[in-house]
Amino acid sequence: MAEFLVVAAAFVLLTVGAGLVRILHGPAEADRMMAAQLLGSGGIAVLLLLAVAMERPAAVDVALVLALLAAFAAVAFVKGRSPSGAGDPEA
Amino acid sequence: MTATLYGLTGAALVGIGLYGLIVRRHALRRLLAFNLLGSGVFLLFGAVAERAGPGGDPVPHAMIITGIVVALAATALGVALVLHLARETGRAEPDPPEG
Amino acid sequence: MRLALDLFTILCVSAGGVFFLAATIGMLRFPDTLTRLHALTKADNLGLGLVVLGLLPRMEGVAEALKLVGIWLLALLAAATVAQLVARAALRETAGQPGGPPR
Amino acid sequence: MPPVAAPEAGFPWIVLAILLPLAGMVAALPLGRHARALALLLIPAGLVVALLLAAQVWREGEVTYALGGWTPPLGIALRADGFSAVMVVTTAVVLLGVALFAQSSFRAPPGEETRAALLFWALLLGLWGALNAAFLGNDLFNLYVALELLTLAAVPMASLEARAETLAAALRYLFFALAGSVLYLLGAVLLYGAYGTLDITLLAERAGPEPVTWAAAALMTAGLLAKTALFPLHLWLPPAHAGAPAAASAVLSALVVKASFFLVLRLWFDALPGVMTAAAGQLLAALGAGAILFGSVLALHQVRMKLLVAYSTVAQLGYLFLMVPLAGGGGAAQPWDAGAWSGGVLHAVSHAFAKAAMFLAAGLFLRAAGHDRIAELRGMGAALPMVTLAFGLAGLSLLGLPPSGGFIAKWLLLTTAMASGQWWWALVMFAGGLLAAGYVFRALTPLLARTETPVLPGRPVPRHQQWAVLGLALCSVALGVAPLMPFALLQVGRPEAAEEGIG
Amino acid sequence: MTALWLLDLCLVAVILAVALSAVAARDLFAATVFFVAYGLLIALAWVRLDAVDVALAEAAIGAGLTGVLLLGVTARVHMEARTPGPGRGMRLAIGAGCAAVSVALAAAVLSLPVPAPSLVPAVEAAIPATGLGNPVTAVLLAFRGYDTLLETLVLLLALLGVWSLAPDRLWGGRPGLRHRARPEGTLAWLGRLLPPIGLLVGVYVFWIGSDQPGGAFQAGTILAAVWLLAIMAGLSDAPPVRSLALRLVLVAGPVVFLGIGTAGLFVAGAFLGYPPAAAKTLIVTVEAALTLSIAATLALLVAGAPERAP
Repeated sequence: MAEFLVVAAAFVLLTVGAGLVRILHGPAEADRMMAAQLLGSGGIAVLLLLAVAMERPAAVDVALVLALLAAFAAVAFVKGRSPSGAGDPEA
Repeated sequence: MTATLYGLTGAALVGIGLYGLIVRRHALRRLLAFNLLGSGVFLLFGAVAERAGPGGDPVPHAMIITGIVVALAATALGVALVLHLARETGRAEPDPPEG
Repeated sequence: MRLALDLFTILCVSAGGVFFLAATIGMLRFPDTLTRLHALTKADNLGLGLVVLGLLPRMEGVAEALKLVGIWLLALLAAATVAQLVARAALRETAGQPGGPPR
Repeated sequence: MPPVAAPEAGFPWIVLAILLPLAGMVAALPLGRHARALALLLIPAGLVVALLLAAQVWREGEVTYALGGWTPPLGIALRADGFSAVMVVTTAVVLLGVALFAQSSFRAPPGEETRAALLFWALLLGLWGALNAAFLGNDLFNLYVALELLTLAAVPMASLEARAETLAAALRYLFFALAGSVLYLLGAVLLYGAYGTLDITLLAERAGPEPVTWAAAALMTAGLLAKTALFPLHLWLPPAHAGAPAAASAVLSALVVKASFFLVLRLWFDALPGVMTAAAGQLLAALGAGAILFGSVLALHQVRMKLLVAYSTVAQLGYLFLMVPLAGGGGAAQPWDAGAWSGGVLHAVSHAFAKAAMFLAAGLFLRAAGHDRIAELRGMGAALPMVTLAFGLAGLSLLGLPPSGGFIAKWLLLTTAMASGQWWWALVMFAGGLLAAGYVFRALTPLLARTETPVLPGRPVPRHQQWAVLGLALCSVALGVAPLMPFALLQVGRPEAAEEGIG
Repeated sequence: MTALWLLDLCLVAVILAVALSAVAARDLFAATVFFVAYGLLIALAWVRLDAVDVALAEAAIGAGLTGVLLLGVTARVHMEARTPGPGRGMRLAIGAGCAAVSVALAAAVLSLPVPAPSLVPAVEAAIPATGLGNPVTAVLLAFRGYDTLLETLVLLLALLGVWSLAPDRLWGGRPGLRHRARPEGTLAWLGRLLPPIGLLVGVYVFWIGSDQPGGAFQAGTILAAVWLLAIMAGLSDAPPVRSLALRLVLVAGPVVFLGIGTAGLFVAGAFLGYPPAAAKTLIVTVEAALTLSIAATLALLVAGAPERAP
């Protein structure tokens, strides 16, 4: 079973890793941002799979932190693009 | 085996970071490169710790945490300097215009 | 019983992997920023959800299992808000360009 | 391993020497406008602690202290030998001079807190603590943290005036310093991987001449050289040091660059003795020679006084590295090692006093004249005779003319170069002395020029500032008159075999 | 297990590709996003290297702070470097030099001795005296507590350095700009929902730190991140730097650490020593104060220099 979970983790990692090509191509900054966002979700999945496969329950906590902070980079990004860098991004 | 693989990755990252730090002119790019370089060093240290056996050597782990936090502090100071330099001069490069 | 459990995990995790693949393909192949965004958030949340579902029976206690569900909920929350916010940013970024979002 | 109580009976002055400034830095923030008073209280106290530590080293020999009672390799040890004691005392004396100088320039109006006043004193205390931590640490990783502490105190000091050019200079300084620490850390990582410890004393027992050790030593040395601004990694120094307020320049140029130089010697002579090859020592000295010649020539061409003084730092740092092959870096112990060691360290100390005096003097000329263009400072000598005298006395030390600490230092290096048959370094020193004469006189000539009408300072220059400058310059001269005590102290912790070579 | 090898190879390949792209990408923004992705991947690598404590720190810093710090600033500075970098030939030469450094390091890694020297036995022998179960926390707070003390001072000095860039007339004012968001909008909603959860996670990570991976640095980083989120959502504001309360929070960790360390001089025979009976209580006390100070310091480091008049 552990073998399967690890292979699944490798598959997810390679898949979302391939998605990072979007960061290079863009064209919109939003596109680049979303590729990193996908990597975040994939990274959480990989961590959970590894936590079970390697029997490291503490790795779940790493996934928890990543999930908690998953939105932060994107929030900083939209904030940076809002008027004067501090205004309402939904205006 | 795992330790060696990540150790070699760390070695490669050091080269990549060093290249960026020397070649790039934009200060933010240099800060990114510095962080890559530092992260390569930490990874190498992690590989050294992992060689100690299952669970790894906790002493390097503690040192790496210290190093990561120090690098963050230095990056924050660097970013603040870049921001103010850009505000004063409109440029984000510390080098004189002719290079 | 164990076999059934293993089968459940394998099925869920594999399905989750397929959704991650779908999300990536969508992000790489779809024609414009907004559709890419749409495909991405839907697919990767389902992917993570299925992985979590497949791993749930393997957790050691209820607390651990709840933590896993919590992680998925947090990821859902992040994805939903990020999609909202980034979509607006994308609209603003491409607004000045005639002919819709660039390729 | 249960916690072991620290073995020594004496009072832990070594801990207090680090603690006092760092606790002061922490307290400065909530104290706000009282930070200056706190610093002015702590610096003399710190000098007393430094002297007591030096006395302890003098009486009892090397002092070590296992922090928390955890002995190395698990814990971290502090260690003070003669060299560290001398550097700690030097630091305290220079800081006392700088503090006397700065107490009126970084002073907030009563009841108010200003940015520059609070931050100058807080950064100064932090910088002082970092220096002492670097001089007294005996663990290579801990020294990395101390170096970062030093960098993060020094860089804001350099940009305290926050003008565009000082911001750019500070940013470049930051990049060099960060790259330097990372390379240093990389070498330390390799040493840990090879020997399982970063304690300097234990490494000296365990490390052998192997490729891993060479790689580590090369990386660490390169990193430290970047922080010391040794030619050809000196580009960051002149703008950073010249752009800072005078009191900050003095500290940066006199002390901060010495910390990484100190660690080069720690690494080569204490942590990895017998690992360095003779060729490596010659290479280091060759870079030093490059610094002497190149830095001096550039100093000769400067139009502004502060830049001239800064380039002279680049040159004078070169001498420090000449001592490496002369003091037996990469070879068997020789009778002249002790002489070269004393000469090198004495140079570091006398340059600290001289350079602090020169930067402060340059700052006063700048204040009095409103600019520091050398050619237009004509007649300033008559207006500020004490400051000009101090500048000249400090210049003596840079030239290596008697009576001055610089003279004894250079003479010791010169004689050991001849004794060891490395006459080419003697030639470099000779040429460096001539060039130094050139740039010191170039700065002095307009100051001493007689003008038709007496020049009056545009802004009054407080007496106490002039006294601080003169005091520091006199320290560098005094070292040439009474050098015997430091000589014997310096040998504490050095290999016994080398002692007979003094004199 | 060969499957793990496969995973390691994939992970290493993606890490190297992302690092190369972060250096090579033309666009500054793309390079920054690559770097954010890189931080995430490195957290995975730490799990594979059995360093979950480091993985937690890297995850919190990489996902929470570095992203906010760097992405926030890309919008505020010029994107392009105006000075030309070194020419093609020079770049090749530099690249060759850097590759040589990597090769030499790789050779050094391969030549490290077997069995590897380590301090694992020393830590195992000494950890009972601390009462802790997590060896990394024992190293950080007890065996090498002096490093940690200096590190907290590094953070404090960095913050002073950032503040030193404020114009004189704005000294004492609030850092950064006042952030705004529509009260009923998505961002404000997120800003109200996440901080309580983050507080919970932060306290949890701090609390388990004495026996499991976690501790003051990880917890402090998480708390800093959620505070920054509340600031960006316009729900909270950075306090003015002249505030005495703020300054006391900033120095609380170092002060408590220094105080207990000095007390060790008298009760445990050495500076930074703990009497074994009270070791765990004292360490947790120091950690609690450190968590608070680290959280405040890191958040303000990201917030930047004072930009609004007091």
